[in-house]
Amino acid sequence: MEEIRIGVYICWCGSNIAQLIDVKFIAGEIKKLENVIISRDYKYMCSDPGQETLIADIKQNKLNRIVVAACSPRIHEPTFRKALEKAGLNPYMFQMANIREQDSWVHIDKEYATLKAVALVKAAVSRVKHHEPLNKKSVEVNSATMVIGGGITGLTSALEIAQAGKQVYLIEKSDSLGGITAKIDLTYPDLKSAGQMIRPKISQVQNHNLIEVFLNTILEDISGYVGNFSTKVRRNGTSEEITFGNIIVATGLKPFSPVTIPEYKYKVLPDVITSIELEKMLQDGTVKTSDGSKPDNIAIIHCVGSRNEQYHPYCSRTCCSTALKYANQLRSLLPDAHLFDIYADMRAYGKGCEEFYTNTSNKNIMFLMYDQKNGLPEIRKANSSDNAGMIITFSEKLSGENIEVPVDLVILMTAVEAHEDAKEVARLTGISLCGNDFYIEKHPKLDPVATTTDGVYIAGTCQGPKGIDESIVQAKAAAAKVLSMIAMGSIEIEVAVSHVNEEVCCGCQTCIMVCPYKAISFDEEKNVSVVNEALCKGCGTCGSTCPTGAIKSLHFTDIQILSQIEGLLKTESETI
Amino acid sequence: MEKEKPKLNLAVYWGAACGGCCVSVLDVHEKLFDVVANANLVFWPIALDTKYSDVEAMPDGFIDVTLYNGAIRNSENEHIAKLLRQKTKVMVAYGSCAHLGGIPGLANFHTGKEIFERVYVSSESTVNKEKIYPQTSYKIPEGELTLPEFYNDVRTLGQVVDVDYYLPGCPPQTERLLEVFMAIVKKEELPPNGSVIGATDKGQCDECPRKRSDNKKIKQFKRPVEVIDDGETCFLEQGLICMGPATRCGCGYRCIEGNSPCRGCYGPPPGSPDPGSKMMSAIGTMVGSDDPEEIAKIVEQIEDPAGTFYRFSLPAAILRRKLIETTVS
Amino acid sequence: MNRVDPKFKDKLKPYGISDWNECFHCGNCTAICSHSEDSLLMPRNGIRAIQLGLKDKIHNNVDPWLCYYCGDCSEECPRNANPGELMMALRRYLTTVYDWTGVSRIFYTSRTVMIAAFLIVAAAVVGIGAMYSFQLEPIMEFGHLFEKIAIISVAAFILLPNIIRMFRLTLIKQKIKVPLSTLLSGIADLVINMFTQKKTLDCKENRVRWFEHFILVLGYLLLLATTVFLNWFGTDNIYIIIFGYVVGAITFIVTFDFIIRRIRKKAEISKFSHLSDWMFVVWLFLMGLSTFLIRVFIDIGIIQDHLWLYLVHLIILAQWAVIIVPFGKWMHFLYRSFAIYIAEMKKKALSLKQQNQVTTITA
Amino acid sequence: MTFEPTIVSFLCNWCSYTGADLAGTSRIPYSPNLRTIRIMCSGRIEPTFVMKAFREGADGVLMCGCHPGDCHYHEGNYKCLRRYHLLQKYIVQMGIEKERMRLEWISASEGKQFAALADEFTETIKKLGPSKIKKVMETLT
Repeated sequence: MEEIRIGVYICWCGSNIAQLIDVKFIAGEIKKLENVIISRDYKYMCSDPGQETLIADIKQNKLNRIVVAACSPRIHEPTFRKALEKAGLNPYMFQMANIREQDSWVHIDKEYATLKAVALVKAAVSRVKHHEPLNKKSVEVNSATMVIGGGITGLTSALEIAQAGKQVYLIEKSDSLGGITAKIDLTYPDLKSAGQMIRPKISQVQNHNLIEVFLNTILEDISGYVGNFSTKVRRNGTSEEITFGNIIVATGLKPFSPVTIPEYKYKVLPDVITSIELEKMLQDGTVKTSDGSKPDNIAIIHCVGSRNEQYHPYCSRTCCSTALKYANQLRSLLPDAHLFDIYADMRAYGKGCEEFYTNTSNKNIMFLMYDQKNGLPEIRKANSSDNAGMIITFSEKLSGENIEVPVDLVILMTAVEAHEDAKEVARLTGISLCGNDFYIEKHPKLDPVATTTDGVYIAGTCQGPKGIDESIVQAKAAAAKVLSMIAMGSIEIEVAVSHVNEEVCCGCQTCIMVCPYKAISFDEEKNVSVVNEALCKGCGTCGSTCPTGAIKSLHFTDIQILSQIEGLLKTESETI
Repeated sequence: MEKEKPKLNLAVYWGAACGGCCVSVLDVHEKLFDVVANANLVFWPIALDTKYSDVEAMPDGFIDVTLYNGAIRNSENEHIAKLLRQKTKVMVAYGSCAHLGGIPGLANFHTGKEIFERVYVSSESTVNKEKIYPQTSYKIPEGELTLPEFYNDVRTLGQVVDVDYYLPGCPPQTERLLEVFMAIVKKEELPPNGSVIGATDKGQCDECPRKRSDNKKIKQFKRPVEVIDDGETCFLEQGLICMGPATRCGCGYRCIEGNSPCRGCYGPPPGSPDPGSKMMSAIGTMVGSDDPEEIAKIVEQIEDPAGTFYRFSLPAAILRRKLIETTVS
Repeated sequence: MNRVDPKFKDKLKPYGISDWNECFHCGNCTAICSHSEDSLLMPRNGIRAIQLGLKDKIHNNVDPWLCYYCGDCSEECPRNANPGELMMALRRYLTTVYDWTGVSRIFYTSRTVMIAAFLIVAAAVVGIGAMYSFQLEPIMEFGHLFEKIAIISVAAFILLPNIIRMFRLTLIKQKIKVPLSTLLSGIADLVINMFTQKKTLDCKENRVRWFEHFILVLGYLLLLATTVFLNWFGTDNIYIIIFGYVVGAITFIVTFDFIIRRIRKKAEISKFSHLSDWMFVVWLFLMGLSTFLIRVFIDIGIIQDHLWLYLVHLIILAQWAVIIVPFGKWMHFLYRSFAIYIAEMKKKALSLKQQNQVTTITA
Repeated sequence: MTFEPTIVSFLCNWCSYTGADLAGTSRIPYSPNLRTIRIMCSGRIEPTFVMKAFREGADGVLMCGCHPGDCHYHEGNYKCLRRYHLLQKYIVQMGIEKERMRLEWISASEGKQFAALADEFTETIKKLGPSKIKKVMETLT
């Protein structure tokens, strides 16, 4: 066996690490370890000069294992693996110690932080000794794409991809395309018809020979991996199987139901309606109260279910501008009505929206502010002497007064929620949800439409509340990502998979039961389990389940983890 | 002719053991002649009256093969193990106790003191009002009487001396002994030192006559008396804990053929960092529920996980004894 | 509980700025205002009350009177919402609220009526002149008598009832109980404030304006006294004559300066002029000037040939006494001083109440 | 000197490790006693690792995975949960306080919760005092 020669690099990350952690001390401590040939500290390891130092060291000193103590491996592990490859070393002969996110950024005491960093680096050194080279595998990319969701986002993605000459399968659960956009009258801030925007898109999609639309369809199962997915879809009771290389998830949003907010008496008072119900009225061209009369006083209440820990903590982002849109539309429809806009904060973000707010505020609309901390506005039925159908009472923040607003119609600007199917789709596609059931992107800034599952992209409101314009931006971005993947033709897949030692495996088949990807099958002839490496995603559950010890979770083997534990705990009783 | 070859010097010794291993040696029956034809039995307390002093008198490396059975429980076991190591070329840990600690190893759930207290004072059949315990030395007018020191921990042979080969089993299958013995005699190429011999690398399921599937979700763990065994289905799939998949082959399925689940005396296949944890992990995974409360309920049915998964191997485990306050002083 | 009234702000249009929307309540005006205190309607809070149409809140508060229009808020305002002028407009409005006759509301909201009233008064004076066959002596005698009657009746039928109304709205109706001793102890301050407007000095860089205003008030009141009670036009006392000249000159010189400023629109306070503001300064100027000129004409002995001058003076005087004083801007002289007094009383009443509460708890 | 325990934490890559990273990017301070080993899924955690950590001197062992239903690999966390119950019974048999071992769910968005958990678990272990396992295992008598 060749001699183990380890290079260890402690990154300062400017002052991010070095201001709390004594990087020189760590480098000195690590230098004392067996097999460590080089131990350095450097200002920015991820910088070009940092990587070049690493590469030069590997070549000059015949290093065959590298440890970098820096930020989270979730950020720069790929960077350093590439550097190893450049130096001619297998990229898996590498281990990172996270001394930034999980050390210098969260601790205060310099001594403890440094001791912890030493332990983490020792653990990495101890582990890397047992690393084995793994070889990348390349698979061809199926050029078809499945788009889940037939709203404006899904339609846009589908068209972008089909127009580039690639097959698209568009899956829609309901019986029609268009989603929420088809249900709204005008868009903001331009006050253009949403229908005129969505209808041509729907017909383009329906008539495109490269787009197959599946209406009334649900996904039963998705299997496979990036470049080679397959799914069973069920349409009108019959199941069919389709195969494709990439998935765009555009499951969209669901309006929040305000029945759970007692103050608003939605469904109790007939003239308390939601924004989507008003859209229907606006599409029909008449806004009336439940008894068919023209409302003289109309209130619009913002943040219904948004920015409130009890319902949804987040801002639904589109409601303020939508409310302003309603104010404009109502003003034109009912020039003499008194309009009250009861808001918590006016967040008319986005191009043209602040101007839209300014213009709207000149249209004789009374803007009233409430503070959710002081309770929500309360709607009650009015007395006969009130000269209005209902009374809204609340503490108006800017005047500091408890006030009453007489109204005949109340429009609740309901929050947007993740679609109820979001969880199921996340389970099927293997992507993650944030605390609010919206999908988590791979990186909020650097990779906003990709997910942690390769080949699965997210676009539109399933990722978080946003307007039509931003949804379309994401739809096109996701389509571009897919098209670039198709253009590459083939991709490298996860190699840190499970491996069955056929000399030891006795065929108990426990592993087959636990594999979430059906990647393990039973070879009757040899009486052993067999892992399909393309299907395996490397979770390691089979490795920890195998009673015989025949399954090795590559790159997370028993010996690697046990050595890491040993290294982690070797530092006891040491002090600076 | 074979006779021309010099005979091998063979020793068999028992440490903390039940004697079953020695009996398994006797079980060679008529093949004993083959053994005797090829070997001189120089030391075998169960059958021969050789004294320790005789062994001490032997030159180093005089014994070609020692089959040491039993764990290291007291100073005598340790002393003789070291003595035999000195006198022996090929040291074989024979049987589960020497291999992994075996049944005596379960004593590691207690301290030495606790065991003495139980055996010499509190056991139902004992009357010992003065609470007299065995002493390592006792002076009488005639001189000094000594007894070996009873250790707090049970250890495996490998934890005390270098072991060349491990021949597992409780007791080892006699056929395996013969195969190994004949291999040594015939000077066949032997596996590297430290290997397990007389057993395969595969788990018991490999040739298990019972039918298996991947359906190993267990809603209820049962004791053998609670199951009407159909004689065909995998024990695990019937809710019986069978150590089979985590135990080497070589025993000849003696238990399983007797319709009893494997108890794991042959020890784990190679590559297991701990003799019981892999099976524990597998059994845990088989619990057929996702609900924390139900899981806890099902797990409760496993009466004695440590004793089940480490029945033959506690001293060889990562946690090789129970943590008892008094042991740290 | 205050009920919002979306129509209310429309009612305020005739009193000044009509756009109440610009303000987005950043609070800069309140931060810079020297007179702003917690819970006062200064100026942001006042604007909010208008935006929401909280009528009672506006009626019940004297706060707008505490503003001296230094203009800092308007300069500071990032939205050019002009809070200073909004406060001014509120004062104009409140003037009509306190007026029991409702006449001032008509004058403030209708230019036509106001101009018509001016013309009618002028015609009446000319008519009276005709009655006396345009003889100087009896007309001057009548003029002198009219001055006395006007002062007494305006004070008795307009000023006093309106001040009582102001008290009723801002203190009595709100059930704020102020002990009599407290009420009395504040009177000295009330008088000082009325004649010195010393609170103006709390505003930044306002000394010149304060001085001008101070000597104008003094000049005007003394001119009034000199002409009405010392019979300036008829006296031979050289001291009185000279004194009259001095205070008369002060009156028209200072008001002339005010007029120039309103034309130039440099300072915030001079930028926006409501008709009532113009009327007030121009008429005060004309009064000072005409009074001054009459005495000059008397002294050089040509008054007999210039009866027209006295008639013009009498027209101005009559319009002043019948329209501007009881129903116009003149009242701010009283309302402002009483507002300070009322605000002080409210504050004291509140602190007394708190003290009582504390005592109850400790007892 | 006050007792500063050493705690080994096993965090799954997709939820808990990311959550711990989030605590970092949000600069939420917590006790420095936790030393993390990243695994891809809590389903990879085997009893062996926990035993090893105790054996090598850890005073506590924390395991974290995605919330039930949110596992990146569908249900690895459930497998971890099942083993955890069995393992807990085992370590109690081995004389180890069951409080020294914990399984908790931390999502990628729960940086705050992770920091709170780290502090709270460290407190628990501090109260239990140092673990004697390593010493006992190394003392042969």
